[in-house]
Amino acid sequence: MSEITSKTANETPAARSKGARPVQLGVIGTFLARQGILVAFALFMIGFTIANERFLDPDNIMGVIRSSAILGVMALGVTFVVISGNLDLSVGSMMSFATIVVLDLHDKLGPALAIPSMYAMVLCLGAFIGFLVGYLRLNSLIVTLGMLSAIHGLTLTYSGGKNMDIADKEGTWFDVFGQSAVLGIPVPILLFALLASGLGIMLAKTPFGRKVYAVGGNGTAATFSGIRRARVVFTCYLISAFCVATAGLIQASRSLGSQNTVGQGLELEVLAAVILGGASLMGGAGTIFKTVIGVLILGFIQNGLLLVGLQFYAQYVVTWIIIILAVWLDIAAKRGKLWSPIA
Amino acid sequence: MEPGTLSTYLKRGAIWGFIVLELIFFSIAGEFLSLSDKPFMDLDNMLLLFKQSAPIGIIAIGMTLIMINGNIDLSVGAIFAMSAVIFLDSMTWPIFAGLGDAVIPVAWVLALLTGVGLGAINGLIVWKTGVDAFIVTLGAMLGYRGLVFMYNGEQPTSHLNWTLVDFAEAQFLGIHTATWFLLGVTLVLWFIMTRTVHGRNAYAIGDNREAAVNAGIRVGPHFLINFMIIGFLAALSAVVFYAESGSVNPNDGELYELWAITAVVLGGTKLAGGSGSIISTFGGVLAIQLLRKGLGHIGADTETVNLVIGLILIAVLFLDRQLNLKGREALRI
Amino acid sequence: MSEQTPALRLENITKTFPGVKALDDVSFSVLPGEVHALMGENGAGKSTLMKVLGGLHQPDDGQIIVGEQPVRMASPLDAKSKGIVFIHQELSLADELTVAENIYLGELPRKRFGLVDWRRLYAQTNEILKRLNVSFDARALVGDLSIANQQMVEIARALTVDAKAVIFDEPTASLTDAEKVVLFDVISDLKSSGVGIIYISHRMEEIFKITDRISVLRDGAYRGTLETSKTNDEDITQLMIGRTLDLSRNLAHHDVGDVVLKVDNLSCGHLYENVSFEVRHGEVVGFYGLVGAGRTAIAETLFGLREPTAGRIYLDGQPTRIHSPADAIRRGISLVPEDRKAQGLVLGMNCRDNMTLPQVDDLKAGPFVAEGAEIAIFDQYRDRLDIRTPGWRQSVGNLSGGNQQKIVIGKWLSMHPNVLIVDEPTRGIDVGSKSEIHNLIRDLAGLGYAVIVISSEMPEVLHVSDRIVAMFSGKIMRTFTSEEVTEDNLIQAISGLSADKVA
Amino acid sequence: LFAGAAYADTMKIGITQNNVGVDSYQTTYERAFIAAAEANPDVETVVLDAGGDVARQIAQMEDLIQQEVDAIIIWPTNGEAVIPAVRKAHNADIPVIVTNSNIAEQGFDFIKSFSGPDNITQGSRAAEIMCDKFKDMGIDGEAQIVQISGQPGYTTAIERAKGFEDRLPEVCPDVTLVETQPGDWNREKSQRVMEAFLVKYDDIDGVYSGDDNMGVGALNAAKAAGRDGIIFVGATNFAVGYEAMERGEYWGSIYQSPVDDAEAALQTAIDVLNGEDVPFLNYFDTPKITHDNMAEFSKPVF
Ligand SMILES: Nc1ncnc2c1ncn2[C@@H]1O[C@H](COP(=O)(O)OP(=O)(O)OP(=O)(O)O)[C@@H](O)[C@H]1O
Ligand SMILES: Nc1ncnc2c1ncn2[C@@H]1O[C@H](COP(=O)(O)OP(=O)(O)OP(=O)(O)O)[C@@H](O)[C@H]1O
Ligand SMILES: [Mg+2]
Ligand SMILES: [Mg+2]
Repeated sequence: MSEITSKTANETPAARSKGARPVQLGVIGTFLARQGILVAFALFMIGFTIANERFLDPDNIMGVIRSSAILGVMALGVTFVVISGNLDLSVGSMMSFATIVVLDLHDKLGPALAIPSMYAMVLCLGAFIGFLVGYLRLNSLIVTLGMLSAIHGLTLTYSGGKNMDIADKEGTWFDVFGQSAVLGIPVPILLFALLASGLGIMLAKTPFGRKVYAVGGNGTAATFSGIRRARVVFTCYLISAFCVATAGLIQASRSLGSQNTVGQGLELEVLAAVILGGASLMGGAGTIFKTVIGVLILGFIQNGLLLVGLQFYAQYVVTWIIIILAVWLDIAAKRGKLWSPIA
Repeated sequence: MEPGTLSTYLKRGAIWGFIVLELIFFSIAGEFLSLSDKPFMDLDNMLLLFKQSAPIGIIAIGMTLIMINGNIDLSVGAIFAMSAVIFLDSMTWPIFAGLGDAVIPVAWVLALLTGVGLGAINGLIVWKTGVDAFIVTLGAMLGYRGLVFMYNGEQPTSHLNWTLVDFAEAQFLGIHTATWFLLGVTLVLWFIMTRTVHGRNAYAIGDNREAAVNAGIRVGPHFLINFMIIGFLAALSAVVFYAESGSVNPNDGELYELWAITAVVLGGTKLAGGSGSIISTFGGVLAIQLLRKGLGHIGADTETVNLVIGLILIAVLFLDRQLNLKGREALRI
Repeated sequence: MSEQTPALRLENITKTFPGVKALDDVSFSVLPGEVHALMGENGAGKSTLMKVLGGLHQPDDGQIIVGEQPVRMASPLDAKSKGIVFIHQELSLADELTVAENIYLGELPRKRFGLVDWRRLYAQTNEILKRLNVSFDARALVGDLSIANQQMVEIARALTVDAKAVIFDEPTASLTDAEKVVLFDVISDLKSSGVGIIYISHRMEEIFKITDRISVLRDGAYRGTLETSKTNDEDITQLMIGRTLDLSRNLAHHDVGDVVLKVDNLSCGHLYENVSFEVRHGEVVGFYGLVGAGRTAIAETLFGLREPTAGRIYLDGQPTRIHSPADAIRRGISLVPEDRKAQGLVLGMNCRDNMTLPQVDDLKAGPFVAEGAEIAIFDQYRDRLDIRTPGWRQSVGNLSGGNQQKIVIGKWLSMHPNVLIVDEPTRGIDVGSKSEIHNLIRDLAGLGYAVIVISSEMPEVLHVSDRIVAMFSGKIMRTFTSEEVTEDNLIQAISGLSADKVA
Repeated sequence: LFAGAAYADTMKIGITQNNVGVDSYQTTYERAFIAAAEANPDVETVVLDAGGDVARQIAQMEDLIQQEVDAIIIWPTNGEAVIPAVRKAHNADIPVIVTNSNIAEQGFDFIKSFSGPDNITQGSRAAEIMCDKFKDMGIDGEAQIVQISGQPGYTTAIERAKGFEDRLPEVCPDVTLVETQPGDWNREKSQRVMEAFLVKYDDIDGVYSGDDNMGVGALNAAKAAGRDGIIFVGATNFAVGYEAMERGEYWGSIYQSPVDDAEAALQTAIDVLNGEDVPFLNYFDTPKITHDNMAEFSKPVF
C-alpha cells in the first residue's frame, strides 16, 4: 500500500466565503415560482374581484371562458407545434379562411356537408405547411409567415373580399357550435374542454406525445432513436390545422357571418398564451394544461381591464408585464435562482 | 478565413440572383402589363427603390445583428412608433418653443434616446432574468405599443415641419436622404460585424452561447448593447421616415418586425444564430421592396400581392435550401 | 513533498444540486509545475469541482485560494483573469468561426476602437498551431474539422495566456495516439514553465505517464492523494471504487454462428469506398483506424442515416436497403452513436424517457405508454450499468458525462438487437464501468448478438474483438483474427502502410 | 386580375387605397372603382393598396408620380402623414383627389378636391337618430349609452366618434355616454367588448358603433345575453345591418354606399382632368336610415 498523504488543504477551519451570494429562492419561493402561472392567475382573479364585484359573476366567468374558447382551441394545436420545436404564425389567417369557407359552403352545400368540406380544406393547408416544415425542413417561422400572407390572399380571392353571411340565420341548426348550451354549459366551452382533455392526454400519455417532446428537445437524437421526425412535425401541423378549423367552426357558428379578417392578429395572441403557459420556444417543454391556464389568464385580463374601465391599451402593458413575470418566475424556479447567471 | 471575403458573398449569393430574376421579370412583364411608358428599370425608379427600402431596411440591418446573436426582436415596430411619437411631439413642447428650427436636432436626439432606452429595457430584461429574447420582445411588442397609445390616446401625433420635409426630400448626388441613411447604417454595421471585437463576439455568442460564456465573454452586457443598437436603429428609421411624413398613427410600424425578419432570413441569416451577413440582409430588403414595387408596377391586385409575397417567401427559402444542400452522401437527419 | 506554496487551493468545497450532493467538503491543491490528476468514478464530482474552480458553479460552502489570496470565482471571465484556464470535457467551440477566433475566443487581440487585430491574431495562432504540430489552418472553420481536431483547438487555448493553472477535463477522450503525444508535449512544456496542471482522465496509462500526484474523489467526497511514482493501478482503483478490479481478466469467447450482416463493396461518396466485411452471430468485430477513417460513416450507413452510393448490405443473407433509423431498428440493428450530446440524448428529458425512446411505440398499455414497464426497463439497466442518478425523473442533462453515456448504452441494449453497433462506447467511462461494458459486450455476443465495436482505443479493440477490421482513409486495409493481430501490425495497417495485404 | 395596359390619349388615373380586404366596404369600393373605370373607354387605372401602412402608401404615391399618371386618387391611411407626398405630386403637376376620408387642412393647397362622405356629419346624424328614438321612447332624460368605435388612429373612426360625441349633448343633453371602447371594425372584437359592457352596466339603453359590422357584433352579444330593448345605431349600413334592421333588432344607421363613393371619386378625377369646375369639398350624400324609412333604400351589396 502506497503512502496516502493527508489532506493537502489547510486544516485550520477556513474563513467561510463572505462574498455576495446569488439570490436563492427559498422553499416557499421555489414552490410559488414553480406554480408561478397559477399564482399569477389567482392574484389576478382576486385583484379584479376587488376592483369590480361583477367580475366573479358566473355569467361573466362563463362569458369570458366562452369567448376565450376560440383562442383557446387554436392555442391547443399551437402547443403541439411549439413543443415540437416549431412555430405557427399562420393560424390567424387560417382561422379566417376556415370561417369564410364554412359560411360560404353552408349556403351552397348545407351545413352537414359544409363542415367536413371545410375541415378537409383546412387540413390540406395544414398538411402543406407540415410538408414544408417537416419533410422539406424549411424554417417554420418563415414558412408560416409566408402562409399568413398567402392564406389571407386565398381567403380574399375565395370571398371576393366580401363579408360572408348565412342567408337564413333563423332556419339553420348551424348555430349549435357557437350559441347553444348543453346542461347550461355553452357548447364552445364544451368543445374547448373536450379538445383540451383529448389533446392533453395525447400529449402526456401516448407514444406520439412522447415523440413530440423528443423531436422538440433534440431532433437529431430523436432521429437516431428511430423516430420519424418529419412525420411527427407533419402531424403536429395537422393537429394545429384541425384545431384552427374547429375554432373557425365555433366562430362562424357564433356569429353566422364574418369578415375576411376575423382571425387577423390572433396568431400572436395565441403564441402569447402558449408562452404564458410555459411552453419553451426552443421546443421540448410545455403542457396542454398550462396552455389552458395561459389562455384563461389572457381572457380574464382582457375582461377584467374592460370591467375596471381601463382603456384597451392598458391591457397591452399589463399583458407585457404578466408574460415576462410569469416566464421569469418559471425559469427562476427551474434554475433555483432569481437572477440569470449569465454574466 | 477573414470574414467578408469574396467567396462568402458568392456562397450567399442566392438573394442577388433572386433580385436579378425579379428585375428581369418585372421589366418584361411591365412591357405588357404596365400602364407606364417608362421601363421598370428606369434610373429614377431604382433610386426610389432604395429610398423606399429605408424604413424597414434600417431596422432589418439591426435585426441582422440581433439574429446573428441568436436572439430576435419583435418589438422594433413598437419602438419605431414610440420614437416617432416623441420625435414629432417634442417639436411642439413649450420648453423648446424659442428654438425655431433648431428644435429639429433636439427632437432627433430625444427620439433616438427613446429608441435606445426602450432597447435597453429589453436588453436588461434578457440579461438579468435570462428569459428568452423572443418572449421578452413579444411582450414588449404589446407593452410598448400600449405606451404609444397611452401617450396620445388613440389620436395620431402630428407635427408637419416643412424644413424637415425639405431635408428629407432632398437628393444629394441624386441620392435621397433616406437612402444615405440606409447606406450609412449598412456600412457601419457591416464594419462592426466584420472588423470589431464586438462584432466577432456577436457571431461567437450566437453560434455557441455556452462556449462564449465559458470563454469569458460577458454575454449579458453584450446583449444589452445589441438591443440598444437595434433600438437606436428603429428610432433612426422612424426619425428618417417621419421627417418626411410628419404624422404618426399609434398603430404605425405594426408588422415591421415580421418584414424585417423576413428580409434578414431572405438574406441567408440563420434564425439559430451564429452566421449571417449585413450585406445579404441589404439584398433581402431590396428583394422584398422590389417585389412590392414590381407587383404594383404590373397592376396586381391585393389578393394576388398577398398570395405571391407569401409563396415567394417560401419559394426563396426552398431554393436556398436546395442550393446549400450537401451532397447525396449527407447524413439523413 | 516540498513545502511549496500551491498555485491554487480549494478548501472544504461543498456543492449540492437538487437531490444530489455533488461535492462534500472537498479540499484539493495544485503546486506550480505539477501535473495533478483528479480521478474518480463517473459522477464522482470531478467536473463539478473544476466548474467551481472555473467560475461556472458557485460553491455552497468552502473557498478558493489562488496564491495566498482567498478569491471568489464569480464567472468564467473572473477565473480566466485570475489565471485559470479550463479545457472542458464537452467541446466548447463556435462552429462557424475560424480556428484562430476560437482559440482566442473572448480575448481577440485588439487595435484601437475595439477593432480586431487580425494580423496579430493569425500570427499568434500560427505559432501555437505549429507548436501543436496540427495539419489544419488558422483560417479553417472549426465546424469543418473532425472531432479530434476540434479537441486540439480546445487544447490550443491553454497556450494563449499566462496561466497559473490549466484544467484538462478528459482531453484525450477523442484523441488518437499521435495527438496524445502532442498533448503530452504541451503539458510538459507548461509544466516546465511552472504552471500547475489539473488532469482528469479515466485512462490509467496516461495517468502514470504524465502525472505527479493523484487525488481521488468518490461519491463527491475527497478520498486521498497518492504520489504517482509510489502507487499502482490497484491502489488507485481501490481508492476510487472501494474494491479492487481484475483488469486483466480474460473475456469469454464463444462459438460463432451464421453470418448476420454482410456488406459487399459498399461505398458512400468520399467517406468510404468498396468496403466489404461480414459479422456473425456471437461475434464481436472491432473497427480500428485513425480519426476520419470512415468507421462512423459505415455505422451510420448501416443504421439508415446515410444512403450508400454503391454496394449492397445483406441481413441474414437477404439483400436489404435500410432507409432510416426506424427501418434499421425494425430490422434489429442498434447504434450507440459517437456524440452522446447531439445524437444520443434529449438532454431536457428525464432518464427513463431517454432510455425507452426507441421502443416507446412498443411499450403500450392500450393507446398509452406503459410507464410501469418503462420504469422496469430503466431500473434493470441502471443496476446493470451502475448508472448514478437520484432517480428516473432526473433530467439527463444533469448527469455526469459518463453516466450520460451509460444511459445511451442502456437505451440500445434494452432493444435486444440482432446487430449492435457501438461507436466509441467507453468514451469518458471510468475504469470500473469500462470493464463492465467490455464484459457486457462479450456477454451479448455469447447470447448470439452480432456486435460491431468502433473504437479509437487500441487496447479496447484488442481486448473485446474476435476479429479486427483496420481502416485507413475510407478503405479497409486488412482484417485480422484475434490470433494474428499484434499492436505493430495493427498500427501498420491503419497508417496505410499495408495496402497490398488486404485480407 | 390585372388592370389594363397603356394606350396613348387616355386618362391614366392612379389610386392608392387604404387597406383593401380589411372589410367588405373597401373591397366593394375597389371593385366598383375598377368597374367604373372599365366602363369608361377614356380611362385607364392603376389600382394600388397600401395595406394600412403609411410608408407603403407614400411609396405608392412616389411610384405613381414616377409612372407619370395623369391624376392620383388617394384614400389616406393617415390624413396628415401623406401631405408631403401629396405635395410632391402637386409639384409634379399631377392633380390629387382625396377620397373617403380627408387629409388635414395643411394639405388642402395641394389637392384639387375631396370626394367622399362627411364623417363628422355622419357622427352627428347618428347622434340625432339615437336622440330622436330616445325622445320617442320618452327616456331621453336618463338614457345611458355606450360607444364602440372603429380602429384606433384611423381618421374615419376618429371623425365619426367626434361628430357623435359633439352632437349628442346638443340634442340630448341628459343622455350620458358612459364608455367608449374600440371594436377595430371587427365584428368579433366588438362582440367581446359588448359582452363586457353588458356585465358591467345593468342599464344600457343605446349602443353607437362606428359601423354596422361592429354594431351587429354588439347586437349578437346583447341577444345572447337576453338583453332586449337596446337601441342600436351604427354607420355605414352593411348588408347584415340592413337585415337586422328589417327584423327590427337594429334601429338606425347611415346609408353610405361604397359604389357611390368610388364612382364619385373617379368622376371627380375625370372632371378635374377635363378642366371642369369641381367643388373643393365634394361630399356625396349619406342619409339617415332607420327601421322606419328603410324601404326607401335598396339593400347594400356588401
Ligand atoms: N447541473 C446539475 N444539476 C444536477 N445535478 C448535477 C448537475 N451537474 C452535475 N450533477 C451531478 O453531480 C454529480 C457529479 O457530476 P460530475 O459531472 O462532477 O461528475 P464527474 O466526476 O465529472 O463524472 P464523469 O467522469 O462521468 O465526467 C453527478 O451525480 C451529477 O449527476
Ligand atoms: N470533411 C468533413 N466535414 C464535415 N464532417 C465530416 C467530414 N468528414 C467526416 N465528417 C463527419 O465526421 C464523422 C466521422 O467521420 P468518419 O466516419 O469519416 O470518421 P471515423 O473513422 O468514425 O473517425 P472518428 O469518429 O474517430 O472521428 C461523420 O459523421 C462525418 O459526417
Ligand atoms: Mg466529468
Ligand atoms: Mg467515429
